[in-house]
Amino acid sequence: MKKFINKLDDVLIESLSGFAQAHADLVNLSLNPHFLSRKKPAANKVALISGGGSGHEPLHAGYIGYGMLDAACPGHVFTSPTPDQMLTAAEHIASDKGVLFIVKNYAGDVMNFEMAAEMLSVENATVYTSDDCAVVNSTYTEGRRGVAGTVIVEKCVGSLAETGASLADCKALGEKVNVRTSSMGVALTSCTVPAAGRPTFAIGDNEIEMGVGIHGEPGRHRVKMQEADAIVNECVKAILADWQQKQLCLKGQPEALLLVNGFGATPLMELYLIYHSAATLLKKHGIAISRSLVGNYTTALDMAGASVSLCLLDDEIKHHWDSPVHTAALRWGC
Amino acid sequence: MKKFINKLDDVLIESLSGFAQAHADLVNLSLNPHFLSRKKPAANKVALISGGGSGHEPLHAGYIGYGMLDAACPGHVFTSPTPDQMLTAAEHIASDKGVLFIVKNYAGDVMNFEMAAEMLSVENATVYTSDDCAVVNSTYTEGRRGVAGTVIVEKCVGSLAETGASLADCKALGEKVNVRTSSMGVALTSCTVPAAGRPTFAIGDNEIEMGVGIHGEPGRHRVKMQEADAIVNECVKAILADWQQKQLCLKGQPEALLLVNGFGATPLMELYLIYHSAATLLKKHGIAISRSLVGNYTTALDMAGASVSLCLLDDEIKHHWDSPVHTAALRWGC
Amino acid sequence: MHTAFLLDAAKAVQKSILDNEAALESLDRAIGDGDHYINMVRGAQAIVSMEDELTSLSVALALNKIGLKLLSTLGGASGALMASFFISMAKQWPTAENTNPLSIALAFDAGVQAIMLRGKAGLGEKTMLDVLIPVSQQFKLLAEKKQSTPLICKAIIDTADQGLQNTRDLIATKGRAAGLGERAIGHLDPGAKSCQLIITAICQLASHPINSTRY
Amino acid sequence: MHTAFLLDAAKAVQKSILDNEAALESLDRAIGDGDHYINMVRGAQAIVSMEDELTSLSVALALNKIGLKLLSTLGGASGALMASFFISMAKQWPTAENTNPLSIALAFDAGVQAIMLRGKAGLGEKTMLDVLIPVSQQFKLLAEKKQSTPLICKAIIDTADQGLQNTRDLIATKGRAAGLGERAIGHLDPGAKSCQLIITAICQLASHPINSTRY
Ligand SMILES: Nc1ncnc2c1ncn2[C@@H]1O[C@H](COP(=O)(O)OP(=O)(O)O)[C@@H](O)[C@H]1O
Ligand SMILES: Nc1ncnc2c1ncn2[C@@H]1O[C@H](COP(=O)(O)OP(=O)(O)O)[C@@H](O)[C@H]1O
Ligand SMILES: [Mg+2]
Ligand SMILES: [Mg+2]
Ligand SMILES: [Mg+2]
Ligand SMILES: [Mg+2]
Repeated sequence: MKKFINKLDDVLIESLSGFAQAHADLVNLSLNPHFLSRKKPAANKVALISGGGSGHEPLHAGYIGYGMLDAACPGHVFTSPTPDQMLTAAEHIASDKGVLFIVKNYAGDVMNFEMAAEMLSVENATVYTSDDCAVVNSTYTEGRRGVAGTVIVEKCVGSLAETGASLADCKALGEKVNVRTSSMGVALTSCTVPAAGRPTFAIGDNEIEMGVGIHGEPGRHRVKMQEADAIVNECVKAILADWQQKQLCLKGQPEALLLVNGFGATPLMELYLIYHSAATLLKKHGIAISRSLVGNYTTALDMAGASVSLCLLDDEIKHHWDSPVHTAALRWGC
Repeated sequence: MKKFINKLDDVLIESLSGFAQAHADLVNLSLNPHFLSRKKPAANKVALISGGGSGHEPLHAGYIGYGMLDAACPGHVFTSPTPDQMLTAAEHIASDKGVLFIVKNYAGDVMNFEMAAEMLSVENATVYTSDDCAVVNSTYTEGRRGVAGTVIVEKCVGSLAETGASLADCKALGEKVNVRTSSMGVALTSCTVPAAGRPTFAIGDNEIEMGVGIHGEPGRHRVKMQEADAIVNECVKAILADWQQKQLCLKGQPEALLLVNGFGATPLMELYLIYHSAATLLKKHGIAISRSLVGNYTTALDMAGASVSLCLLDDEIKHHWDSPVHTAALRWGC
Repeated sequence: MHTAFLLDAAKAVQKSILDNEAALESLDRAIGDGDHYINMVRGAQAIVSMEDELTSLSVALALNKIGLKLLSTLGGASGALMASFFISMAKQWPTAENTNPLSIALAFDAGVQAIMLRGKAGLGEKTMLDVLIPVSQQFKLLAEKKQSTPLICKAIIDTADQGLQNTRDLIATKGRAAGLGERAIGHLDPGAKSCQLIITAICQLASHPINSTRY
Repeated sequence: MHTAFLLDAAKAVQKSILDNEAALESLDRAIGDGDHYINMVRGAQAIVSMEDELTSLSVALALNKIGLKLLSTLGGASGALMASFFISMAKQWPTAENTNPLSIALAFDAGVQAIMLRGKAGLGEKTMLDVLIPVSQQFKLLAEKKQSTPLICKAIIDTADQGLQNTRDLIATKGRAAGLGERAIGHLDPGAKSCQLIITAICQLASHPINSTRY
């Protein structure tokens, strides 16, 4: 394992400090318990708090700022944060509009956020993201993971919250965006958790893991390396099958947001090639791609691989996607 | 080699097409010869054209747009573009204010841009970037490479050009920013050129290449893997020694822009850790970091590694760095 | 039982976890995200380093402190669950005069119930509960039958091991492995493995003849 | 000399480059950026595929076409330089009646001069010029002495090889390897290697007895 680190125990705090220094205009870092919050807390709006294990950067701290999150609680690498982090963050930033937690659907995150929510005296609600359609049997809701689609949820709800909307409305929009978003990922290599010091999974020089999770969890199956078009085709098919299963109405010419997300070690050149492949396929399926995002937005440490996310748009979601946002990792319109 | 590609011959065109589709609001892709240019060409300004071998994405196409480049000419992977690309791009977008080429200082790029410049009837000039201080003996100007500092040059000159400034003034600012910027990189792994199919250089599990170039060219020396602080310390020392050699005045409290650039396979978490390490060191050296950029801005395909760039600021450079920019890879203020 | 036993137990558990690095790590790498060993080490370390503040406390207060500490240091699924276990067990912990195998078994069971509640899980879902539920039942049963501590400990160790082995052929329906379907089959559950290690370490300590007099 | 020879030469060069993949590639990986082999293959392929449009042209026009084609397909340092070589050589190419070894040698030299001008480089800088300059000198000298074509070809092959070998111990002061300082020592220059291969392939073709009648 070759990584830019000093002591294993300091990886997280040094990285967070670097982030907070580099974006001192946007965020504040609080320690013990650790959380990051907006430099200029917005009053009179629902406070959006997300968080999760570290190693998915820029998720979530990179999305703190105007039009998106109010705070983020980073856990250790791939380990959910602890309830005191969410509790303290919420108490720090909450207005009387309440707090909305945005939580990726993993047992650890769910339970730790749940405990924080139970302890919190401020009115609060939670949106669980579960866009990963790699897990075939969706009756096991536990197994349906929140992955890159979380960024779309955070962006849209962030926009709505900025208008002073109610907690219930924010939660409803978050759930709507989540349902309309499906994602599927593929790994070319494993990631390496720094403290573990070696790859999470072994994978052959000519193998790929279809449907991998953003922690290197095994996916649908292990297959031979293929052409990009074949890989993307499997992802797109899985996504469209998932849309069908979710009974998303695809009448007329559906409009979608296409997010091609790198897992950390895949160069932009390949991500754009994937985008080209996915957009070409989707066009054939009659879907119009009217919004796009390509880059490393929900990573898995140093994993080589990528995921494709597709969000079925409507006017409301488009409006909130397009509205101004000013964070470390997403910025437009201001 | 596992990469998201279809046919080797199509890598470039598919990736460019994906880029152009994903950023259809910003850029146009022209083929045969290949170049990308602004969707809405700005009239009555110096046209800024850059380009170079592909594999460094988002450099340069990712910097096309308001406040930065007017066009970019992508060559094959790690191979400079050909003169007809620059010529056609220039003829396509030039106003009578003339054309400024921004060229990374590599023999291939220099000669191909030079030939284009000779053939071009429009008034033109060229800024060569050469911020890489890994090459110790700077009397060999050929050896002094243009690396991540190129982004800073493109941003600042782009801002100035937007004001209608003259070709001479744009060139002067580009050269000023270039002189005031020094960079030093380090590789943990090699990159793999798709068509070559195997790593450009062999490197041990416990070795790193200090001073590596953005094409995987060997650097200063091969050393044992070290703590991040030690690696960053060598980079910072090299940069400050270079500043001294360039006789940059460091009286008072110098203010600088710190760019921590990933080479493609290094996660953001580690880049921020490097930022923290560099910022801490620079503070000890009495340098105030007042502008920051952390991310993959000048990559080397799938190389794991990073570079540190430091630009000595003054009011003019700060103004042009801060001014609005709207490109695929850099956006603020609009 | 005294708080001193708790601290010795914590050290024994820590040693057992450190000794089983390879096993714990490889299990969570196989069907999880590879952090379970690190989480367990961090948790054990946190408890052991509380020695000074714990020694003067009653067992119940110490258990509660441990739970709160785990809650804020562990993270992950196992963090929320194990913290809940300790906090709930502490609430049910018998007073000094009422301390006996059965009252301890009931407190233990309260902890296990808390895990079930928090994790919305039961037996056969390929989690730590596949060790904890049978152990708790066995513990209560033997304590009700007034069996000797060494005998109870031995039986619990066997039950824990059996529960652990049972996870091998299960499909997971809770936790991170729930996405794997058939691919989880053939792997032990990491959380079950660490519970088995913890229970075994504590039971070995408790059944050791020397301890009946020491604590 | 006829254009037909050019086309056969192009095919011979292409074959030689393909046959030397490992050597060309590893050299540019060692002291460059690893693309030189690919660039050369692309260039050779481009020329060979021009067969139809070239056959009907004079040698001079064909050489110019080749130069322009290389200019727009090769890229990289070698692209600009080799294109300049062909374009300048084409300008100096003798008319059919004036074609003899010396007039060809002078045209070749004009090409080499163009490379020196474009690359601002000379002998001893660890580039393709370490092959091209001595070859050009040798070519002119032997042609002035009116040596036979086979003898000239043989001498040129030796000179090219010697020039190539000389690059091994040089520090580069031009091109991508110029940043390497001492670390470039011990490696042949990739551009010098491909020039040596090209020259050798063409000379072997030209000196083959069958060709004196065929072209
Ligand atoms: N809902 C649940 N109920 C009981 N145990 C669970 C549940 N979810 C997860 N676990 C246990 O937690 C273990 C994983 O712990 P750990 O790796 O530390 O956390 P994470 O899964 O968050 O990375 C699993 O092996 C399983 O035994
Ligand atoms: N200034 C120069 N003069 C002559 N030859 C040069 C010069 N610069 C580079 N070369 C030649 O070009 C070769 C490299 O070609 P290639 O790998 O195709 O291009 P690049 O260096 O742009 O990747 C070098 O080995 C060297 O022989
Ligand atoms: Mg975890
Ligand atoms: Mg090159
Ligand atoms: Mg785990
Ligand atoms: Mg090269």
